[in-house]
Amino acid sequence: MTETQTQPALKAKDYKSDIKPVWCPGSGHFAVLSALSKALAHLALKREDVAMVSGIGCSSRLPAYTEVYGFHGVHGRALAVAGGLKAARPDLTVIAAGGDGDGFSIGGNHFLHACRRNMDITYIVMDNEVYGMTKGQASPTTSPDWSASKLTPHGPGVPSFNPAAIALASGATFIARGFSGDPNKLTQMIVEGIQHKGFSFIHVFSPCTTFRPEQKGWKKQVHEYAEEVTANPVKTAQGLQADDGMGTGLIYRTELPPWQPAYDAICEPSALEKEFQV
Amino acid sequence: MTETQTQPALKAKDYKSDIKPVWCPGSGHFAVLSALSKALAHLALKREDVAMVSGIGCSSRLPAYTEVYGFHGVHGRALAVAGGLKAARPDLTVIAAGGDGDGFSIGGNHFLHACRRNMDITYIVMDNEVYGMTKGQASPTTSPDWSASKLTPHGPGVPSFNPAAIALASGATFIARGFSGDPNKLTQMIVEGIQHKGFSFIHVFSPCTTFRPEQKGWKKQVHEYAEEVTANPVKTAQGLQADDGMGTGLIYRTELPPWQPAYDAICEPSALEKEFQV
Amino acid sequence: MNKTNVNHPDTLSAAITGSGGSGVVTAGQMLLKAVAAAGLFGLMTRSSGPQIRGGESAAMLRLGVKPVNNLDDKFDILLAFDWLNVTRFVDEIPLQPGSLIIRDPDAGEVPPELASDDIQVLDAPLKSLAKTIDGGRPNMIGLGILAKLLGLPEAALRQVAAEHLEKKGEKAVEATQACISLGHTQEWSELPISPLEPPHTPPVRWNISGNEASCMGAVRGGVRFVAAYPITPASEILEWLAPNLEKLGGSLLQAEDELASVNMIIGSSFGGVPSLTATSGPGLSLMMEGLGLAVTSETPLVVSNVMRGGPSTGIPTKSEQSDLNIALYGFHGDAPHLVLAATNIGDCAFTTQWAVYLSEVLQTVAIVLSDQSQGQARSIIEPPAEPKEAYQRLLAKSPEEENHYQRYALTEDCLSPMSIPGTEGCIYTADGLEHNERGTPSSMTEDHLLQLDKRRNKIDGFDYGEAWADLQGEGENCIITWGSSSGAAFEAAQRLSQAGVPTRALALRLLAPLQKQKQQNTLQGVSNAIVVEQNHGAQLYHYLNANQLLPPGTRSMAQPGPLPIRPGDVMAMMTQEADND
Amino acid sequence: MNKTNVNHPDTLSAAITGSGGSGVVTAGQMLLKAVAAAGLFGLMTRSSGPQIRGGESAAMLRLGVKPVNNLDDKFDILLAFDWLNVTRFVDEIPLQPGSLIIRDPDAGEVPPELASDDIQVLDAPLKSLAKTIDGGRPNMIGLGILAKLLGLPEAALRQVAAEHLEKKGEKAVEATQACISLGHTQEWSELPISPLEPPHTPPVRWNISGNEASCMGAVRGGVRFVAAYPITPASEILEWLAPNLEKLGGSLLQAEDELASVNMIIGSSFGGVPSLTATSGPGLSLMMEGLGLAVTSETPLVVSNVMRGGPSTGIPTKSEQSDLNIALYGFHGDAPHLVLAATNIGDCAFTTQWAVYLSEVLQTVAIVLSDQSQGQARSIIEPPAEPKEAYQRLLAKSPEEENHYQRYALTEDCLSPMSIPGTEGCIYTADGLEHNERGTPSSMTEDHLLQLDKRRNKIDGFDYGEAWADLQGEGENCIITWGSSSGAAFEAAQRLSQAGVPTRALALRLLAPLQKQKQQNTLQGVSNAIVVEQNHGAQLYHYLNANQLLPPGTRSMAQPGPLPIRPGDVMAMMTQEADND
Ligand SMILES: Cc1ncc(C[n+]2csc(CCOP(=O)(O)OP(=O)(O)O)c2C)c(N)n1
Ligand SMILES: Cc1ncc(C[n+]2csc(CCOP(=O)(O)OP(=O)(O)O)c2C)c(N)n1
Ligand code: SF4
Ligand code: SF4
Ligand SMILES: [Mg+2]
Ligand SMILES: [Mg+2]
Repeated sequence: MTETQTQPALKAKDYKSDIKPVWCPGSGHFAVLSALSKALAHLALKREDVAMVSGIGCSSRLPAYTEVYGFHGVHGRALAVAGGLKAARPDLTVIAAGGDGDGFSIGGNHFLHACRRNMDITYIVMDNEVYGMTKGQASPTTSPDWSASKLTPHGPGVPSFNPAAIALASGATFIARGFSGDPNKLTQMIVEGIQHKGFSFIHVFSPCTTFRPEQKGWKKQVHEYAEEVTANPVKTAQGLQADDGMGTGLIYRTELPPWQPAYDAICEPSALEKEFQV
Repeated sequence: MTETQTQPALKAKDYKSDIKPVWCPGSGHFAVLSALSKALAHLALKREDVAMVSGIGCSSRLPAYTEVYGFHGVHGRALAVAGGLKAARPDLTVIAAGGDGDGFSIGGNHFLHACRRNMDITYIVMDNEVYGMTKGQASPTTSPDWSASKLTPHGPGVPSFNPAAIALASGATFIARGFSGDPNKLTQMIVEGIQHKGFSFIHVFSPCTTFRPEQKGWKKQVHEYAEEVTANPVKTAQGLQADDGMGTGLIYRTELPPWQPAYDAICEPSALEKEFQV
Repeated sequence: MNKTNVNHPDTLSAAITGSGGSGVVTAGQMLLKAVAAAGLFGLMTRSSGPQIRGGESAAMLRLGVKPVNNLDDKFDILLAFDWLNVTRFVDEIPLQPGSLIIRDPDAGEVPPELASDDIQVLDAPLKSLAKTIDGGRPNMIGLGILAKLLGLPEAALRQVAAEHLEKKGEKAVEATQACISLGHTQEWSELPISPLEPPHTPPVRWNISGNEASCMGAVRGGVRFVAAYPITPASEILEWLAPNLEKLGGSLLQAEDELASVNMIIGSSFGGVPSLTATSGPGLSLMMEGLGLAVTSETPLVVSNVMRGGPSTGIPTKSEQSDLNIALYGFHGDAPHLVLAATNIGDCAFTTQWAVYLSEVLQTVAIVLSDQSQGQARSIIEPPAEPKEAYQRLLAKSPEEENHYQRYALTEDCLSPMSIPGTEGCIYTADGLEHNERGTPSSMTEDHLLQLDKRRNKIDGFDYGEAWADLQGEGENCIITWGSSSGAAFEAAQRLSQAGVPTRALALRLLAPLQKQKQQNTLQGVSNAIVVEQNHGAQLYHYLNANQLLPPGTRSMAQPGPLPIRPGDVMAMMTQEADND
Repeated sequence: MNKTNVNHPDTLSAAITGSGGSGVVTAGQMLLKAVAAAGLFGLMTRSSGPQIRGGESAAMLRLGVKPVNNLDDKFDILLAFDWLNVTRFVDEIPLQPGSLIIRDPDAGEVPPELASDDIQVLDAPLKSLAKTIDGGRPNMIGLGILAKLLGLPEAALRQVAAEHLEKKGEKAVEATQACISLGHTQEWSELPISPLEPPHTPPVRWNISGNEASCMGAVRGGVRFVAAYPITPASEILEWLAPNLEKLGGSLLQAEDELASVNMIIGSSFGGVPSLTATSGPGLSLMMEGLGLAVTSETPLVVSNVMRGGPSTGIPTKSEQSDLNIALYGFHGDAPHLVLAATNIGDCAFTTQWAVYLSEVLQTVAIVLSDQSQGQARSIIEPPAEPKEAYQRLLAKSPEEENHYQRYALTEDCLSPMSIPGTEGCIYTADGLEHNERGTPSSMTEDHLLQLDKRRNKIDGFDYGEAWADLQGEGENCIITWGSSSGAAFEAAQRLSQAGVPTRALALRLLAPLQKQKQQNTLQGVSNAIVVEQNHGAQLYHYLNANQLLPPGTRSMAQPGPLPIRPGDVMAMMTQEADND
């Protein structure tokens, strides 16, 4: 988070826009929107100093539903847009958001490099282990034997992608896991993520009631992340291995200088012409 | 490796083509070519049953210099071409090769997903911590303070990419690190990589004498990988952390079923028309 | 009372609307199946609101005694389950004097956007009738009513209900059949509709969507490997192919993105397996670099691009013909290749199959353009034809003696035998760098020119036979068009000719390379021409102008999506005074 | 003896060749600097073999008393350090009767491809002369000889040596100066060269490459953020900008790929900072999806695309003008935007600066096409001009009262004030989905049409003033061209006019949107026209035809790279009988 001016009078609902979400009733994404607006209210950020950037997917519709600046880009490129925005405008609080398909499939390369680059951006992935928007295909986090999509009639057959482990190996400095069914905890997590100086990755289980109705069972499966939270990547890797993948809470946090170009102008373009003059 | 027929009479030089490499004198890539041709000879693979696939870069020129089938594609997509080829032609021994820029920068997403997908492909990355072909810019493996490129005059400023750690987190089943300055060991490593059933990742230090002349010093820095080689990803992650990043040798190996579609035809297209008939 | 369909006594148009959960789509699908069972032809398209799932929706049908390739200008009947958000569909369901609205009086008044003096409103108490049946549903009552009005026999409906609801058990089937019968037995005073007369011995027909037809074409053409990334409105192609390719000994790989999918099929095709990917605009954009590699390395492959509203993410669920430019010109460098478009739903099969053959024999990229309105619409059609000739890839054989295989050898027809890995003695490296005949990278002017010529001439010099376009009618007036606009163009030409304005219509199937001589011959004697297409930039019009293939004074009718181009609009444009400045 | 340059007494052409390590490029660069020091103008291009580093290379120079924008038909002098692999350059260094070859007799005979009776060979024992000087190098002896032949004063050469070798220490400077002097003092009998007369008071000049000029244009135009991925031949743009943007308070980010770079500058521009990326064909292909997003979300940005040989990876180190198609048409959907091309090296500055202004004021994408032959060539030029008007982005201001900000409001000129994050009361979400005025996604036909019209009309309706093209000469003959072919076209027109064939030449700077009325006016009275461009597909020719902007019978001269288009070839094409079938 950038130390911008804050503005105390706003409530959570002031951070929600008046646009009606296209989401299905019961979609986990509603709770993420709520948690996010509460987090912004808690931080008392000036709405015009916050920018929400996303790609394409049900989850990626989030920006328009918040009352902050938004950019709804193309599929898989949220982190690139967010990175350029933050590089050029370090004064803004930049939040990127999207789905598991957007972030881990088509957007995988930017995820890797955003973790490494450690810019001061918060990235919220609403993981429903499916491509909701395109009506239910397997995503990288889908389990190998999920065979409900006609596209992968025997299931994707590939071990599912472990977002926290990849983020860790790529150099993210803040990793947390949340659940849309526990919005208060999620709010707190988003607050901490935004406050963290550097790249904060918040992986949220956010059920797709339409194409993964069985995810209603997640309520019973998630639990407090029980492993030690350290700034030591090897210990954390060990913890992640011990956890069943459903533990929620802060997983990893370390302090590293965020990458941020910010130079003071020392001359005008005309001064650069000298180099060329014969 | 696929159990294809072998052909005993060929020598290493028979696996080299008569095309003269465009490489600079002293480029580490020459030794990789040598080691590869020795490995192929050692395995006595029929030349026509092997395919080398690459992207773009000095290193990616490799296929034309070998006397096996080759595909010199576009920048960053070697693993995609290789994956499609192997999926359609499981009988072939498919090897992908390229540079650190090709594989970890523009090709990062395919690297992630190829590791996960665990197809029976061997991937050799000739890492010189630089974009050789485009005359010397920083790559993801370049150290943060390398400031010799005008594009990053203060150095890239981002912690360098750890290929073995990412491969491990993404699910690769065979990870080794080699050095072009030790071609015998490298040959052996390539042999084992090709023999491994599943995705084998061989990360080779291959100096760029032109744009990173200081890499001549690598000879003194590489050493035997001293950590335990297990099939346990957490132990290996620990080992990788303890190693200074210059240890060469096998790092990780585990057995998981490779992803490989291979179905027997049970009907002709005309049989599928029934579904539509009124 | 005037019958609304007297001008087209062979067809009837009906729409069904309702809010989320009201069962619009089920009713539409069953109606179409009943149309098929009754021995008729038909077409059904769908539309829905912005909700991901469960919002308002509309089903639009046109039935006919002969094949139906496009929607009509107006609808004869609108069956509305309720009026929630119905205004969203007002543009899509134009009514006309004499059209009939069937409404449930319990759902309230017809909204002012639809009501008019000329429109007859019939009250049908769907909800209360449904309540009379255990497990009854209003939409099935409506279905029965509609069937009756359209002249579909009750038996056909009952049969469809039995099939459609088989999985839901006997009780559900019975309740549905009871609803249908109840609707069907409603009696009406004289109605503004002449029911259709099904033929005595109905011809063989298929019930298929354009996307499914594209799949049939692909597998008939020999495609056995597909790598792809889901995208609306192309995903159904992948969903059909994944299980069915397996049965043919092939496979489908869901890739991590479109960069991967296109490069994967380059790999598989290099391996000798005819390969395809399916996508839509945003995915096609991402594939262009890979497609250029396929062109340059002479690796055959087919891209089935199902167009949606553009630019950018645009309107994913709606149709438009606005990807012609990128398909023709979206490569860096000079990259000749094939572009084809299906002229109707069934033709998706023929055109895709032909594209596979052509890409294989010419060792290049074929982009097949379809669109949402073809791909996701369902139609009762005659079984699609197959191309006359089944071309194949020219393969290199192991040489008798030691000699250097030249992958890009210069030959008379500019086609060089392609060696498949596994072939002894023909080892080579394919390359996207400019190369000499052997494939070795070369930056020499001469090699570049020779290979540029080769890649162009192999395509330009090929004899594509008669399938390059569909021509109907004759006369000095001409409608030139392509893809999903073809149906409306053909109908307009026919209606104009009947009305004494002799008009021919030409729908291009092979968009690149243009068959200049053939097109010029076809257009001989034309004095008044228009180019009809569903986009904003008049992309076909400019393309044909670029190649000087339009009669002087040809006018452009470019209408962006998502509303379909209707025959009446084309007729109006055709007969409008040519403006001559 | 005939002087070879009597026909163009104002210019002289010289080439230097040699194998790796012989110092060709150093000699060429120093010669160009000496040309500048002597008060002349000049141009230098380079060529090299396939080796990544250290292979054979050639430096090709043309000097003039006035600005020189292109190479000549033939070379007056070839200085060869040795003959290894020289045949690779034979096409690039055409000689003519009377041309002079300077060779070292120790390096062997002139190869047959170059030798001819008409060509005079001068022996200069470069190696043995170099040996007479401690630390002496043959290339510097050659440089001295060349300078003498070209009429460049020894003092200029010595000064350049002092500057160029400053870092290598005094001894190196002295040895080099000694070599140059030794070369310069060689005496020759009458030579087939008339040395150039430098002007008495030379005008202010710059020594700059096209890529550097593009950079100056970018920063003059206000660009303060760049994200990019290295690619030949665009990397020098990034290498210059990275350190220099910092000085201006801006920055450059090296991205992981081109998908990232284009989306990053969308982000920065959304943040209010004028932004640019630079790339070449393969990178441009990857950016197209992102560029479509910028067009649709109305986010201004500039892409500097330095073209190389295509298609696919093509010929990365060589020049071609074959990315016009993708720049114009490479978007899915209808996506109007700006395409510009610089007409010479210095114009890279003007055109890029203008592109920044235009993209900002029109809130859209501007693609600036340059190419390897402009980008990597170095030239002594007059300081580049700046556009007359410095347009800026129209910004939204915080409203006095609560009211809903409409990002995509429909206005008379179709431009809507853009709100920059940080602006209170003007919060909005930019979208690549089709949207209504507020920016909310919409799939309604009306919103789509309104926004399609808006995005097209804002660009079409803008007054671009006079900079849309460069016109030289008059007459009924006309050469129409663009980009790096402009120099040869202008010279051809001038030479033709002098020879009694009145010819004008028109080089388009603004390629999209076409300035139809202006172009028609400019072409009035033309009866014989050709379109000249360096590609295989006649891309400009087809584009102008598509828009019916060519006089009847206009012929195409489309010659792919990498050999440059030379004035003589254009003249020949212009005067060739128009073939009328
Ligand atoms: C380049 C491109 N490819 C494919 C698509 C189609 N598409 C839209 S959203 C989506 C996946 C969305 O899944 P996810 O990110 O998990 O979001 P969810 O809908 O599940 O919230 C896909 C494949 C697209 N819009 N653009
Ligand atoms: C799409 C695209 N972007 C950029 C380039 C330019 N390019 C060619 S090779 C290369 C980097 C090569 O580096 P690496 O893979 O490390 O190979 P090396 O030359 O060091 O062996 C780049 C950026 C390209 N050819 N295509
Ligand atoms: S489809 Fe799934 S992810 Fe999308 S809105 Fe509905 S429930 Fe949520
Ligand atoms: S530039 Fe570097 S990587 Fe490339 S061939 Fe030369 S030494 Fe090898
Ligand atoms: Mg999802
Ligand atoms: Mg490298």
